[in-house]
Amino acid sequence: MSKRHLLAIFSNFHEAEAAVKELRNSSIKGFDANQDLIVKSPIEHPEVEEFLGNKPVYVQWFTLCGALTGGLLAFFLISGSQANFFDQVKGGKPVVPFPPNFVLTYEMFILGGVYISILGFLICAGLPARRSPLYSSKVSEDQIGILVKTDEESAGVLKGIFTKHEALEIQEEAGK
Amino acid sequence: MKDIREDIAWAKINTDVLKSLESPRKLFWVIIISALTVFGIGVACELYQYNMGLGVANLDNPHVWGLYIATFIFWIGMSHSGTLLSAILHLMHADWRKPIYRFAEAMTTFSLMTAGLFVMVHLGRLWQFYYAVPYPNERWIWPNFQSPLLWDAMAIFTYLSSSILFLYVGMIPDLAICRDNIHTGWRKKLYTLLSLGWEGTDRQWRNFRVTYLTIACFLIPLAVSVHSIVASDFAMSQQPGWHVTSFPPYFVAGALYSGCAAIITLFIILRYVFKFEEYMTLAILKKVVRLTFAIAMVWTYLNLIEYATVWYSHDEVSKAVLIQKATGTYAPFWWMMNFCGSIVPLIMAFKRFQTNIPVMMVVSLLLNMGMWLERWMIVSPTFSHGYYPWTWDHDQWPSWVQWGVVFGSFGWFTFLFMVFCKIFPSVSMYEVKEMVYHRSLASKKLEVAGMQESGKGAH
Amino acid sequence: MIDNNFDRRDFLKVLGWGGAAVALSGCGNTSIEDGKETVVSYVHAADYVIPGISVYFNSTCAQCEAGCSISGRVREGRVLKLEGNPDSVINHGKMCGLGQAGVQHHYNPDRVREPLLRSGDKGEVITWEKAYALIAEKLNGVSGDQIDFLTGTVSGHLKVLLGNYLDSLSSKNHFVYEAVSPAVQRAANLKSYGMEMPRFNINKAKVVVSFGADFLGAWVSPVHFSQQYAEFRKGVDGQRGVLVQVESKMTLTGANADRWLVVRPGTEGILALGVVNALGAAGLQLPADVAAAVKDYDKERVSKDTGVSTEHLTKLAALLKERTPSLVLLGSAAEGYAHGSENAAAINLLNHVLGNVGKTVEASAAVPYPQIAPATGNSAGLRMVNNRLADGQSKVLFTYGTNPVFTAPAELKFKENMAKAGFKVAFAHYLDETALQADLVLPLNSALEDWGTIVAEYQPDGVQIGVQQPLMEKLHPNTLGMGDILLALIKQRRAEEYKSFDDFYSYLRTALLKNKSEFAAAGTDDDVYWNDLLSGGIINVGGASNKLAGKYSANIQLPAPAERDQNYPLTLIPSVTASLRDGRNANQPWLQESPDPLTTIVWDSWVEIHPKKAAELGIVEGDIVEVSSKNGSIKAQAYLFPGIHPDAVSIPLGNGHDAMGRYAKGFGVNAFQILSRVFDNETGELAMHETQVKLSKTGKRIIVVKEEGPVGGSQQGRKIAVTVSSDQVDLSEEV
Amino acid sequence: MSVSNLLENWSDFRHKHPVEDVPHDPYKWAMSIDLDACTGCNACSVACYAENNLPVVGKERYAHGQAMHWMRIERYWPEDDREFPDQGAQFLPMMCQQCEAAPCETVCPVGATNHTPDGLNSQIYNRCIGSRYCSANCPFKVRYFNWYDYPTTENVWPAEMTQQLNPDITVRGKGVMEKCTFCIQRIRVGQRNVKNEGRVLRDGEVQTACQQVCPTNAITFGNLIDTESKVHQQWKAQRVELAVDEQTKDTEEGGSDLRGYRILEELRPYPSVMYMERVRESAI
Repeated sequence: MSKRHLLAIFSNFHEAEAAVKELRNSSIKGFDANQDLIVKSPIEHPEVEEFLGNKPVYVQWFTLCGALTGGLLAFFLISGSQANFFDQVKGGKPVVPFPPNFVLTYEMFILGGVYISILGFLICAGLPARRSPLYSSKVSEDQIGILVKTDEESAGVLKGIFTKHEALEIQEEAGK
Repeated sequence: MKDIREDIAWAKINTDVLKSLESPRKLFWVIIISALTVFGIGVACELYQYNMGLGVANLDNPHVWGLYIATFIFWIGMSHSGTLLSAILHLMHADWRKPIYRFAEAMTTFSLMTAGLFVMVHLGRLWQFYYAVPYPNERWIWPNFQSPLLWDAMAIFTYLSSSILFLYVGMIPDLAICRDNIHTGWRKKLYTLLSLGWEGTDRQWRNFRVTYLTIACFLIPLAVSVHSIVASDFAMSQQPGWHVTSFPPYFVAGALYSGCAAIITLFIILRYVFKFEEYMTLAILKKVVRLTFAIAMVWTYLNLIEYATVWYSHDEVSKAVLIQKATGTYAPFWWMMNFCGSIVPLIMAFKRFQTNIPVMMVVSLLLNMGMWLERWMIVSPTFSHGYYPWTWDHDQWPSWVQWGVVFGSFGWFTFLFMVFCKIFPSVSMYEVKEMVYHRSLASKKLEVAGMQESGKGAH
Repeated sequence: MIDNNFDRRDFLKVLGWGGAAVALSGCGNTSIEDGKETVVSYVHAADYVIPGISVYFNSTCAQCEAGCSISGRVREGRVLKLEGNPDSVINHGKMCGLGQAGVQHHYNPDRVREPLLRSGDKGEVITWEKAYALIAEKLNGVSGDQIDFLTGTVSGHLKVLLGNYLDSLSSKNHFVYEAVSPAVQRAANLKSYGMEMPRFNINKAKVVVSFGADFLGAWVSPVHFSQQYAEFRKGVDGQRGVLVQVESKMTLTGANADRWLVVRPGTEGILALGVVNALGAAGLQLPADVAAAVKDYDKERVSKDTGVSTEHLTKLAALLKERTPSLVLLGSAAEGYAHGSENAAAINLLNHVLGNVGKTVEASAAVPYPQIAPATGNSAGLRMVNNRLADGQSKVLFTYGTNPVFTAPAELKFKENMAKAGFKVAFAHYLDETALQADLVLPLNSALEDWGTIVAEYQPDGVQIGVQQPLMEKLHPNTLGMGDILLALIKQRRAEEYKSFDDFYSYLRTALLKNKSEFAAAGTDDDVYWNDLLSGGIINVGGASNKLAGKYSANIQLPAPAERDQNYPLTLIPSVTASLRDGRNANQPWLQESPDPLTTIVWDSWVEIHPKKAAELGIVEGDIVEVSSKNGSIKAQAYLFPGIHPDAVSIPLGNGHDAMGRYAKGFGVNAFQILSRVFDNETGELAMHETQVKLSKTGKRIIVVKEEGPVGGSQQGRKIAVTVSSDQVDLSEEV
Repeated sequence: MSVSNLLENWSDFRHKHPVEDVPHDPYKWAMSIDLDACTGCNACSVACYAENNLPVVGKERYAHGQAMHWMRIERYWPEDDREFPDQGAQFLPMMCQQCEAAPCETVCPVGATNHTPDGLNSQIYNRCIGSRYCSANCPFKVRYFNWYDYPTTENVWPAEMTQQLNPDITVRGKGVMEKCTFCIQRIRVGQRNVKNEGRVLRDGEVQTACQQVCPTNAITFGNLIDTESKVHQQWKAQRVELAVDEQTKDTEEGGSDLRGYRILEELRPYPSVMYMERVRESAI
């Protein structure tokens, strides 16, 4: 069944919020507010999460894995290489000394954490991405956009809701 | 006095900042050319030194380190303020950081890149620097992971790459703005590529927020560890005047201190060069100045603690180094450092000077000079007056080659920084918008109690 | 030593039987950088040459007159390092820094490489044939009496050949000149002991009192005496030896003394007699004439004259009386005065009084072949040549092994006088100051390329004849050994007699083999003997037995301490340092960069001033001061030195060359130049310590280039170099 | 594989080798220097130049403190305000102390300086990148850095003089740290020679250049493990032990009649060079 994409631009965050709330409360055929609704905003609005429902973020798990891997890798790389570097003794210390190795383990813990967090961010946020055709540069300036995907026939209903909430403009495009 | 006008139109924010990316003023070119000239002098000195050997720097046995290491610490220290503003203040929700943290972070990145140069310049056999890199090789030869210098290298690498990533991630929404507004030439391609297709969707923002917060959390201990490790270069050694327990916190405080002073300097310069008066307001300057003052007092305390512990200990050798600092060849510099580091900042305690731009410019430069001297006074006197009296060497004076490279590094830093400010928005547009938005919400909340409901999500 | 399990005697035998005149064929004067060198220098290497394995050849050190036997490490045809020959009775395998720098003399880039005909400032390279022809031409019509030979110390077969050459010229004018020599002492010793240089057994003495003899540094045979000193410190009968040094300027030996007694310059003899007096007072039986002679030298007077406290005088006498045998040594600091001979006699008297003669002062063996015994040098030789030159009596002057233009006091005007001779020939290693004044400069082989025998003046055990043999092929093809040159010259006169000798090597070999029966078992094959001799590097002959004969003289007329001249209030002490001596080795960079042990100054000259005097004159370290005597002045950096009498200043000798080479030219000042023309009353030797000077500041100040740091010799209370009093240690349990 | 090797030999790598747990065997090179015998004549220093290809840096560089003497003779004066140093000067030959717990080793970023199994503090010239941290952390300041490229510097080694260079060791270029090695080239030759015979080196078979030349035998060098060696006996007689920071001499009640000590022992580098105090006669 063919789908239609709609992008409504609002000048005001409260209008957009009201529109979203209404969309979530309405039951429109071929439109699931949890999946087919995307809010685009120029700044970060923590409230969005609340009215969009609680969507989980998984970046922290990447962070944890990255940090642990980095730390372990560091310790074994360092200790292993110390044990193999002609078994050379330095300054009357053990071949594999703990306190100095801890420093680099710590650094690599952080390095791994940061790198993998970024990787996680890119994965979770779906970046890099092609820009969707329904995009207005106004969204990066001062306006809020609501992008919805719905069945062809429900498009009118949605447009109605947007217009009701004083959308400045509505772009539409056929899609899958 | 408000930190920022709450009624700035968001579109104006975009225009103002984007304007700073275009058609450079004459002053900009003057700065770029002077920076390149100074950098060129440094390069010439380094080439000469590379060809002749480090002897031309007028280092000697046993005075094997000099300005290179001191300036290295200086640049590393400078980098800490970016982290302070972007990470620590971010966690503390101090939103006045928002107009100024971007350039502070850029400063972090570029001062680290400058510091990295000194590691190289300092080496006797620069062409073999890769021996210090732990690359797998068939002979199983590895660097010595016990060496604080190697920790340094690793810490700088971690810090530099993390800072670049942090700067970059935080800049993605702004890059999208650039992409949306600049439609010509290489810039368009650059911004399109770098913005990664950012559209400001809720999913992107959600992950963005968590990631930014996580990295900020990592960056704080990282920054602390980096300067502790730099302190370890000295504290882990056995030398009098270096083997000091309080060095790691002392170095971190010194780093934040010099970084904040540098922020004041650059704040004033950017405000003037790019006409950012609307964003880099005097109210924010005041806050930065107060923060700097607080850190200055922390540093002063740690500095005095260091003297006191040496003075009251029975470590005669360390005491001799301290006395030598205060009375010997280095005395003028040592007293100057204490003056610049502890007395000059007292000016910042006075309200009327806190927003006096010329005064603050001079003060911030003096503070930085004091902090540079501090590093020199840590490195050199110990060599001049170590454990072994026979090898004492009070006459060592850096040659013009050393001075040339040190000055050259300032040219290099300025060049990188100015180029950055022309290519990337040096004021975070989206965050200024957030700041304006939340502040206006809060004001309204005060004015109209009835608007509680609609302001539900506001801070 | 690295023992590579190769018997080097075997190698040398091969060498000998192979009949090779030179040790090994070398790689010539190419360098690795040029890429001209082959890695293994031989297509057909001799059997004894194994690439990468060093062999050792013995020879004799020619850096000073002590005659230490050396062992040169040779690898791939190059001498790398000089070590001591353990079989030598002089140095027992040890070396000094000066000796080791012999390789730098050999490889010196500034050596003369071609015969040079000089006129004005220019030198023209000529062939040896032309040089010899020129000498023959110039000698033609000159009577023997008009030909002078001025040399440094010569001994061995070279001396024989030189004598023969002079004989062939019917000249008797061989003058031996050493700028720094114990000549006064020789004369005094001859009187006191019946020989110029008896044997001094420092190792058998319990107390050594040295009047300015720097036996650890530069006096007579320092390596030998240093070894004796080590034994002396370990002690006789478990009692550690005590060294007392009496001098006005601290020498290296003074720096190692248990008690360093600073005396007013020139009063060493008074102190010696004072000690004799004190010994008498302490109960030592003195001969009547001695007692009478010293009766005026009571402690108070001696203390007043010399500046040594009565307490120290008493302690010294008590120590000498209690611990016997002792030994009293006499050195340059005591003999360098107009009354040097009297000082020397007074000091030698002490040995007699203490009963040391025969115990710690013993007869040395006489060289059984007087013709090879060393012709020892003194400054009288220079004085005579100088007078002859000034009077125009000398028409042709040969110089060898000496640099009089550098070492003669300016007042003698040697350089000007030398120009009066019609023809001057310098046999030289470097274009030094004297060679520059010569008409013909003949390039010599280095000591490591040359053949010869060396007999040292000081013989500690029997007589050791040092054999000098080449350690490698000549570096420069056109240099020649002094022996070879003399042989060529003598053939100009007596071709028949010397025709069987192709070169000095064959002369030497023939001469030594002639005496084979006296050195080796009867019936030893010539070649076997010769090879043994070369591999040993030394010939030890028992030496003719000898007895001490002289007697002390109690008739010693010591002048009262001189009043200070108001205009020239300070005594100049030209000091002889262990490495530079009289300056002939100044072009060896190891020696220039080896810090002076006491001041730690390198590459320069300096003026030592007592800090008290310096404060009085407002002088600080590094001030360029002008030191003026009646005969000129020199400017040098001041160094505040606590080990010097406040009425004296000291400048080291050896630096201040204006020729010679890149490592010598332009460094420091030449203190010889301002010495006054005062001579010892008896021997006529130049009295080196009789120059009175004044100091004036020039207003210039430099940073002294030295090894010590800004706190000088202070340990800042840290436990670095520790001294302990002898009553607080137990040396008996030590290894 | 490094990690499997690491895990298999874990306990070995955790030993405080060799200071405490594992003694050197069969060699531990050490020295003792008798300051009562040392006359300060500098012969050892010159021998070191000859043996180890040390550059003569010239007056100007010497003035800048860039001299390369691995063995330096220090001269100290008494510090009690006496007018004349009437007990002479005190000389001290100072070279790398080959510390057992060497401060220089831990700090080298590339591991160019290490401890060898025979107890030497080795310096790997071609590994050195010239960070000079080792020198910075050396309490004795006995490490010397090649501030210039001496092999190509005018008048350091003119063409003729290159022929004197010892082929057993290198000539160091610019940017490399160097120091006394206890004449490691001699030790290694000696060790290989006796290896063929299936034995260990005997005392005196290997001499350092400075020891060999010393006219007063003030320097003793040898194997501290070998109970027959002179150096072992001297250490034992002075009751000086390697891995402690306080010797019998320091702790004995009422003073000690021993004279062996190590410099800056309180810093615990455990130097391998024992000095014996200079003695001065009390009766004069």
